[in-house]
Amino acid sequence: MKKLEAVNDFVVKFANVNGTGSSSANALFVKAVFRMGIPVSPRNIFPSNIQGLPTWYEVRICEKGYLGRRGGGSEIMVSMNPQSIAKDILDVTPGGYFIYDSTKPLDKKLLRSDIHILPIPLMEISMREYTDPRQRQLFKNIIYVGALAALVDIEFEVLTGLIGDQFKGKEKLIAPNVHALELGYQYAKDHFQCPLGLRLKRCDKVGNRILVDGNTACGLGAVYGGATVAAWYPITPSTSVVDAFDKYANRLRVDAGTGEKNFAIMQAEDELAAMGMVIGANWNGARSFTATSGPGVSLMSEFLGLAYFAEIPAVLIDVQRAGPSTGMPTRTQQSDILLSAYASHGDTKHVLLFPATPKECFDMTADAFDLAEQLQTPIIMLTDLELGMNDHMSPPLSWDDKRSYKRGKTLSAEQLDKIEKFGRYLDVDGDGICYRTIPGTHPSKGSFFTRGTSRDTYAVYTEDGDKYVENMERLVRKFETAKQYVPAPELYAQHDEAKYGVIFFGTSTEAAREALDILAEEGIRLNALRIRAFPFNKTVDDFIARHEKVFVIEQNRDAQLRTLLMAENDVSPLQMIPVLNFDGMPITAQQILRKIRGHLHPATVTPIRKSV
Amino acid sequence: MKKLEAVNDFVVKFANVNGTGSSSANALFVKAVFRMGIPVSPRNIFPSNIQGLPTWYEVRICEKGYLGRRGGGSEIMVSMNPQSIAKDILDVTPGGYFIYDSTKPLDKKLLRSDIHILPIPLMEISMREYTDPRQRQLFKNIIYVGALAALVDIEFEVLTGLIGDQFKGKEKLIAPNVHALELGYQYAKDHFQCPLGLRLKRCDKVGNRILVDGNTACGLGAVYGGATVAAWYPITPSTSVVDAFDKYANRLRVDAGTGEKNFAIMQAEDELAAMGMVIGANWNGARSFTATSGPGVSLMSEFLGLAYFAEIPAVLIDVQRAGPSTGMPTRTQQSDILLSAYASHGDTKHVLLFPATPKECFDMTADAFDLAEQLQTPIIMLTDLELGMNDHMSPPLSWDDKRSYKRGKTLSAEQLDKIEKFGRYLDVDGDGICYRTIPGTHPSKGSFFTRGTSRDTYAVYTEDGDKYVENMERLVRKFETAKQYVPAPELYAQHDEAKYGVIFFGTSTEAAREALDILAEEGIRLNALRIRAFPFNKTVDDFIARHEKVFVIEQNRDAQLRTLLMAENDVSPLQMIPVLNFDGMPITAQQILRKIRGHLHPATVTPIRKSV
Amino acid sequence: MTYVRSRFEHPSAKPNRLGYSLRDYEGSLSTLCAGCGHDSISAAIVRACYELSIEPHRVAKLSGIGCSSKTPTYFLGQSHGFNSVHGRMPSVATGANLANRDLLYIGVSGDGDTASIGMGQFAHVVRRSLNMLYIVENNGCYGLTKGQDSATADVGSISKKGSENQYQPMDLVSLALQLGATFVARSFSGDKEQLVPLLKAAMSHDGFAFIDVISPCVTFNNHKGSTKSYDYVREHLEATGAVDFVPMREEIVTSYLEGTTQEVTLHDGSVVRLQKAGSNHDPRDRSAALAAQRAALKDGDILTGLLYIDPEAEETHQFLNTTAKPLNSLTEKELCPGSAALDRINASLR
Amino acid sequence: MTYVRSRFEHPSAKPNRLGYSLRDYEGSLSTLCAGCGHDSISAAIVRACYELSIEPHRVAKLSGIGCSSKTPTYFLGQSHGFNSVHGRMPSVATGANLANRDLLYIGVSGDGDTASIGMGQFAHVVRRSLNMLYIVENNGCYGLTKGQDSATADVGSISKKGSENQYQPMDLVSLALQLGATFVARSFSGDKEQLVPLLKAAMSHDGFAFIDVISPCVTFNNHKGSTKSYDYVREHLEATGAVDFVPMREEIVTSYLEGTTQEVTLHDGSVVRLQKAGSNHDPRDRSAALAAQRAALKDGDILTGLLYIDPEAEETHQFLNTTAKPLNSLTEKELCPGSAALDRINASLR
Ligand SMILES: Cc1ncc(C[n+]2csc(CCOP(=O)(O)OP(=O)(O)O)c2C)c(N)n1
Ligand SMILES: Cc1ncc(C[n+]2csc(CCOP(=O)(O)OP(=O)(O)O)c2C)c(N)n1
Ligand code: SF4
Ligand code: SF4
Ligand SMILES: [Mg+2]
Ligand SMILES: [Mg+2]
Repeated sequence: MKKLEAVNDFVVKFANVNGTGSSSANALFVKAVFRMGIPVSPRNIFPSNIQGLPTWYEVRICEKGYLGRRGGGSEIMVSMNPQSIAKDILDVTPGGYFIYDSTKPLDKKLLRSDIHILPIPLMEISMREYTDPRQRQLFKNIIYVGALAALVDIEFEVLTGLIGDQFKGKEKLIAPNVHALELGYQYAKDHFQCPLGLRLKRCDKVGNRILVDGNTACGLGAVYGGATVAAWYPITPSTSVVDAFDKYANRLRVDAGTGEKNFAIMQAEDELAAMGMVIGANWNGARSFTATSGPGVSLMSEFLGLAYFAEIPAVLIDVQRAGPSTGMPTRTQQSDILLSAYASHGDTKHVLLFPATPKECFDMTADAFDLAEQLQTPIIMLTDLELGMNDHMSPPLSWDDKRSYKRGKTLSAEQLDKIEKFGRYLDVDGDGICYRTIPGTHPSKGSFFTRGTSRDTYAVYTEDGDKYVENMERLVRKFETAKQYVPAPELYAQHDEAKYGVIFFGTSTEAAREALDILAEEGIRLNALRIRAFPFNKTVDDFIARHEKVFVIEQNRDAQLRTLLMAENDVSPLQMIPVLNFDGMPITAQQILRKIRGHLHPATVTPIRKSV
Repeated sequence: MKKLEAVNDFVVKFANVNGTGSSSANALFVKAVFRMGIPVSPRNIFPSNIQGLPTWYEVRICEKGYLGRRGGGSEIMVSMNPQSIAKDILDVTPGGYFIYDSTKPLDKKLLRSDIHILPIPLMEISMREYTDPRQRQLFKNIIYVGALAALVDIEFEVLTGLIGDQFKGKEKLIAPNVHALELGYQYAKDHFQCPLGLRLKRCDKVGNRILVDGNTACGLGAVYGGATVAAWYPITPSTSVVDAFDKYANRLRVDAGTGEKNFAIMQAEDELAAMGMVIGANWNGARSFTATSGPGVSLMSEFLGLAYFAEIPAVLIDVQRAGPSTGMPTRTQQSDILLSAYASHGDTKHVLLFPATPKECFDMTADAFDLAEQLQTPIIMLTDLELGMNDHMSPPLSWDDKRSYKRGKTLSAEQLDKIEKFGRYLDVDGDGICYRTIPGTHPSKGSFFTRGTSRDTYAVYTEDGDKYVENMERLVRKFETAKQYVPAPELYAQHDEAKYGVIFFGTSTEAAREALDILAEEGIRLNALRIRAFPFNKTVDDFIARHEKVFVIEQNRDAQLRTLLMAENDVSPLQMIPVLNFDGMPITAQQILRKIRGHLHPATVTPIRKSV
Repeated sequence: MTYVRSRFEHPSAKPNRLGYSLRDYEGSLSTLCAGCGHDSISAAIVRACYELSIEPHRVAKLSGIGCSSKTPTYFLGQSHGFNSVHGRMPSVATGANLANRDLLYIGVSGDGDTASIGMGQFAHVVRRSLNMLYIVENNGCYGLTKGQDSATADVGSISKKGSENQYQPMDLVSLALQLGATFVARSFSGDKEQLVPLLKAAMSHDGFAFIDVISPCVTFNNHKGSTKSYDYVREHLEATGAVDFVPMREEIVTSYLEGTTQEVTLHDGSVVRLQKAGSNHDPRDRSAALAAQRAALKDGDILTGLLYIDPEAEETHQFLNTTAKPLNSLTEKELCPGSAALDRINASLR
Repeated sequence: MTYVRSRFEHPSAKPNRLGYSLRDYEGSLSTLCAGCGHDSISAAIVRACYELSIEPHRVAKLSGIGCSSKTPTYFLGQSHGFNSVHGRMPSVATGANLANRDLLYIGVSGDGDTASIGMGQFAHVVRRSLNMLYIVENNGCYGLTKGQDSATADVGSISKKGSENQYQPMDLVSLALQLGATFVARSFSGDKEQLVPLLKAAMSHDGFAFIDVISPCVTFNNHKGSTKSYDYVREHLEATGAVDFVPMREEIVTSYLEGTTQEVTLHDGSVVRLQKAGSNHDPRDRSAALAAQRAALKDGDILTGLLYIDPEAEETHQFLNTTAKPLNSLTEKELCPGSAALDRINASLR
């Protein structure tokens, strides 16, 4: 039978039961690959449930360094879940390997002749070795990692090294874990011909990169960006943003002597309250943020309109999940774009940021606080479950110690003393951004009344149409100004002859890069641009103008970014071809290729129902 | 000095103090003009406050029958408010008339030589005649109506007739009111040369039309449309919708014998709850609606997404006001379009209706209940303060007694008996609309679990990407189907040679009609289309395609309908020229003309700050 | 995920008065954690409906979002259910009830769903005294989002992460009493002998019936230091006295000693019998109930059982004076005033 | 619109300890209806701040939406104010307070703003015992939207339109007590002798201070049949006894007869002195306060005065253990851990 051969280029999938502690074992495997200098990208595919349902961990190993989801079947399946075994065995690519716990016999009907079945009596081994039921459960997982080490040739000392790091402080746990690894390793050596055709080989493609999830990076970005008030309400997949802020703030922001905290975290009663707190804190001069997901953004709509109109800074991190409504809470999507751009009634527009890597999650979160205070408006960062909850190889996080926080046009008592008459909504500089004051700054100057109703340049309530229009047009001016402040788009290799351009953003980036390289190898050269923020600046206009047609890659049904490009930059819809995937799984290079090829040579298109 | 001359074509403006009972007197004047067969359109310009602030009542009299706001100054100003007198006197067109209460002398500094000042000691007269302070206040208003009758030649018996109708049942109030009218009439006759150059003359341009506000018509539409559950939360300018439903339901829907009601009105604790109740009631088979304004729609966003995804009928009447946030609560705008079309996170789209007259408010409200049940989705009607809270001349309301309610695909117990296996989300007919069941219908068949999470065609929870996509694509199909159900656009005189088209909707209609006529007189012929619903059907595509350029007339800052046309119908932005007014006052023909002319002969454009 | 079916099920389950067996009241397999208190409550609901011989299709199940709010899928599979959005079940239930006053409405919520995001709607559905049974499956935490403290967490209770809650708990029982609920009880998922009769009494109550059931979260809030763990709750239970529900149809068999019991007769003639116990108070006295509850909280006791009942309670439809026929059954005939009436209205507008 | 300035103003107003005159505490002209109770409350706030010699710019005024919520424009013109959105003032106040613990936060709301749309946020700001003064200007209706019943309207109260309210009222005082507010009082806009000292005591209280002030809406709810009209309220007033507030600085001059008064000393050493009256209870006893309030409601009495105070109250910042310096005053120096720490974190992620 066919036997797959590959070095540093295959997919391993772990099928586990939710809540059985398999995740740390799987992470151990990934970290080992990572430490062998081999690019790796793991993905958790988990249910919206706490315990007992099937969950998968899909690990792509790719020396070429493509970190997007590859799609297709898996070359190696580690099947630890009787519930899903039938489905899982079908997922294996012909010639691939199916590892399962042979403590219970495998149902003959499930057998496939075109793949290699590798039985390992995991539970049996672990029952033999351990007495405590919890340990039996946990070590069973470590044992299969040991077996994999032998099967795909993981350097054993890398694994033991990882165990060492993991249990610093709890040294007595090291030995039993290493033992468990050896049990698996030994069993594989004894029963199978190791290594398999699919194997790992140390290389140097990782560099100084780190392995971290986007939400952790956001939390850290908030710590470094000077956030002092975090108000939130738990919701998947955003919860770990505030968890990370909590963890690192407690580590880095607590007075060693007094134990007093230089930050406040408030779990609100709901998302409306969370956004209200963020607005109240920013109004009062503290950098404050919240993190949520789609349903939360919907609930924050009214408050977002208030912050836009009353011009109060606010930072909102939306870790997007598959909507509408409760939708698929544990699947990924980029489908809150229109809601976020236009949130709230009346004429409103909000600044959006689109991070693509954990490093950008860190940088953009920190930047968001500067932007919010400079532009005096809400900044909404649109990340997603794929970026936020999965580990990604990312450039290391960095901070310039000379950097100081940009607090925008905020008047001090001294400045107020110099001012004749303070007008909160006076456009002194012509950039649409006015000067604000923080409560308590000055005994007799600079106080004003903040409101969601229309008011004149001195913040006095008015129903005068002219004054209202003047103010609304200034807000448009401010939004124009914002284009110079927000992160510029990233341009990729530009070929003068290219008729087609490709636009993508956020977590479509890796898949898009891969697709473009493949096309380039076929001699099809496309120009590419990655959008990093809204409002879009001139570079985006020029890029689109330069091309006959532009493919816009998104992970939603309605091509929301494309709509935004039309609405805001007067681009013709006919010029923009949507490339979409919205099944809740991260988009793949193959999906992108199929769509682009289909357009380039319509002949060869085969109508697709959906993703590989 | 110049003396304005005009018959049945001028503007009278009343400047009153909020909460002094002037409105009924002003309405009396308008009704009199109306009964003289002369087209009239009154507008209340009131503050967001209960008592004491300036309020204006602007009455346009126009034999030609243009009912939109004319704009410009007023030919006759009835100045009853010392607070605003300085502003009001400036509002008078040169050669026009300024009527004021001369009980207190007029500040000499305010005098203008280019207008006619008509002093009437109103308070003095009323003090002399009446003792009760409340009466003095009220009759003072009636007295100036009497004076106007003499000045502009209102048929006195029309006025007495109106008084008679108004006080049916309270006959003893008739005499004093008529007396008050006579006092004013006599005073004017004695002191001024009556009638003025500006006068009324009975004609026959009213026909069988009625004078009613849009909100009342909506309330009636809900009664006739079979609404049984109204859930709402008070907010200007939508409150009178439910007030009207309440009034007429109590008149027409109460069992004479038992006094039991065939309807339930629930004042909710907020808009989230109101929409929740509407969804619960519709889910349970009752026709239910709510009415609100912008802030309420923002708060309903999450629930609207649930109704879209779980496919539950709902009727929402959004009486738009000037946003963003609390904005100008007593001014008009059409600025909730994008919010309403895409309300909620994830990929969502909602059906919108755009009424332009009270009759359409009635018809579309009634239709909305059919549409909601046929399409199993929320129907959002976008009316506004101008249409909802002002009286308009409208074709009479009509109802076909043979009409029966279209309940859509709802299965009865009998039908369920015939069905093999019921699948709530099975697209049996291929139109994207599935069959639903109402709780309690059948002892053993048809029950299912409604949820906002993804589910298969049998309403069973699933996280399967293919099933999710299949469902989302069906919803797109359903939205396509909707195009055949929603009210078709209205086409106006079509000239084959016309290069330009004009698109408008809702309360821009009258002003647009007027502008088009004026252009036609100048020999500039434009084709026009009035949008009545979203999704837009083919007629709209064709209309736009037929023209080089299309002017899109809207009352918001960001040209929201234009955005929707691009996003949904792939129209090029460059083909659509925004014609906007968003100062909170209804758009005028002059504002439209200025913009269109400016485009047709760019030479002659004078840059404008804003409306006449 | 509990592979075993509801603990109460045994083949012996004979058909009830309507011929339905216990199984007819069950739902699909639970996907909750093995041992989750919520599953026991689902089982108790199944049992109560079975014993009351309720027609499954005449019940509507409503919930918000959370592990607790998932449970309506796990009972009464032949009833329509509505898993709405987080914290908003009360409004959806209100609309549903207005549409059809003839069904039995069972609302299931969690402490997060009700005491945090749902506090406003909870307070108002109580105020309207909607005719429904409102169950809070109270585990003092947000189970589905992995165990954060909820607003019912007690001061000093230690979360699984080890942090100590600082904020005073919202006692939903006291609040329901304060807000005027006409049937208020607290129970424990581990005590089916008490829970089943309480549910039966609540389902038979015309008006707003509230039951706060302490229901331990075995995964995130069942550890030492938690005041919502099985152990802690068992140690601090204090019952107001056994509850016994006697449907109108059955005549009373078991006899009690003079003066040891107290009986409350409901609209439909069925009887709630309470056995007197130490801490007993008159369940018709709201002030006494509030006082008893405050006293128990002071002593750190968990007072369970029927705390208050108003057998004469009025409900929303009486306030609104709506017709006896379900509004959702009315047709054009009853609802549309017709063109003649409209012409009269037109005339009045000229 | 009240053309006259706050009733309390008279030229005699001499500068206070800080040299501010009464006028320094006033705001812009009120646009409320002449005679609206809310204007009297604004005047009382002006007076209280003046007498306490509070620095105007160290006060932050917050409100929701409504006639009542407009009033912050009409007092303390030299303080920053925030007229937020309907029912959400508590969350905005919470954020503001977290940002700077050193200002005095005065929240003004209405019965609609708090008891209807704001019920959830109200309950939770109480639960967190945020250090603020929360005033509800309670007129039993929605003034700004023309007089619909609010959730505090009493059963049987007749609206201006003539309809009779069916739903039980939410008694915000009882709820605040139930939810753990550490300072709870009720007063009447017409009784400045009581209101001013109450406000002063509340402003001096560290923790959540709640005052529900019955404040008649002369335009929509001051007619016969309304239970929130000036006449009705005056007829049903029942005071817990006069309140007297003595700031720490002033020593106590007026002497009272033995046993006729009761004194509570606050954090800052100032003293709240209550003169005993008939219906008196120990204001440190929450249960007694709840009972007294229930009793009053039963008898249809409106119990005013200081109902409860906990002089040892703790507030949010203590729960959170935040630094004594206002968070909004911290800079990069205190807030940014710097690159070295980040490198260590990077290392831990390899
Ligand atoms: C608007 C919104 N915010 C947040 C969430 C995330 N969420 C799901 S369940 C839940 C809390 C559930 O707690 P509880 O009601 O106590 O139920 P339990 O899981 O403890 O039974 C939260 C916050 C959501 N689904 N919707
Ligand atoms: C979200 C939202 N819903 C509704 C309104 C309309 N509204 C303005 S004030 C108000 C009620 C005010 O009542 P209350 O708080 O008692 O203040 P009062 O005017 O009686 O002093 C309402 C419903 C609004 N502004 N925002
Ligand atoms: S997480 Fe807790 S509440 Fe949720 S199912 Fe598991 S045990 Fe029950
Ligand atoms: S309407 Fe009522 S509450 Fe509002 S200002 Fe007038 S009197 Fe006061
Ligand atoms: Mg819970
Ligand atoms: Mg009020």
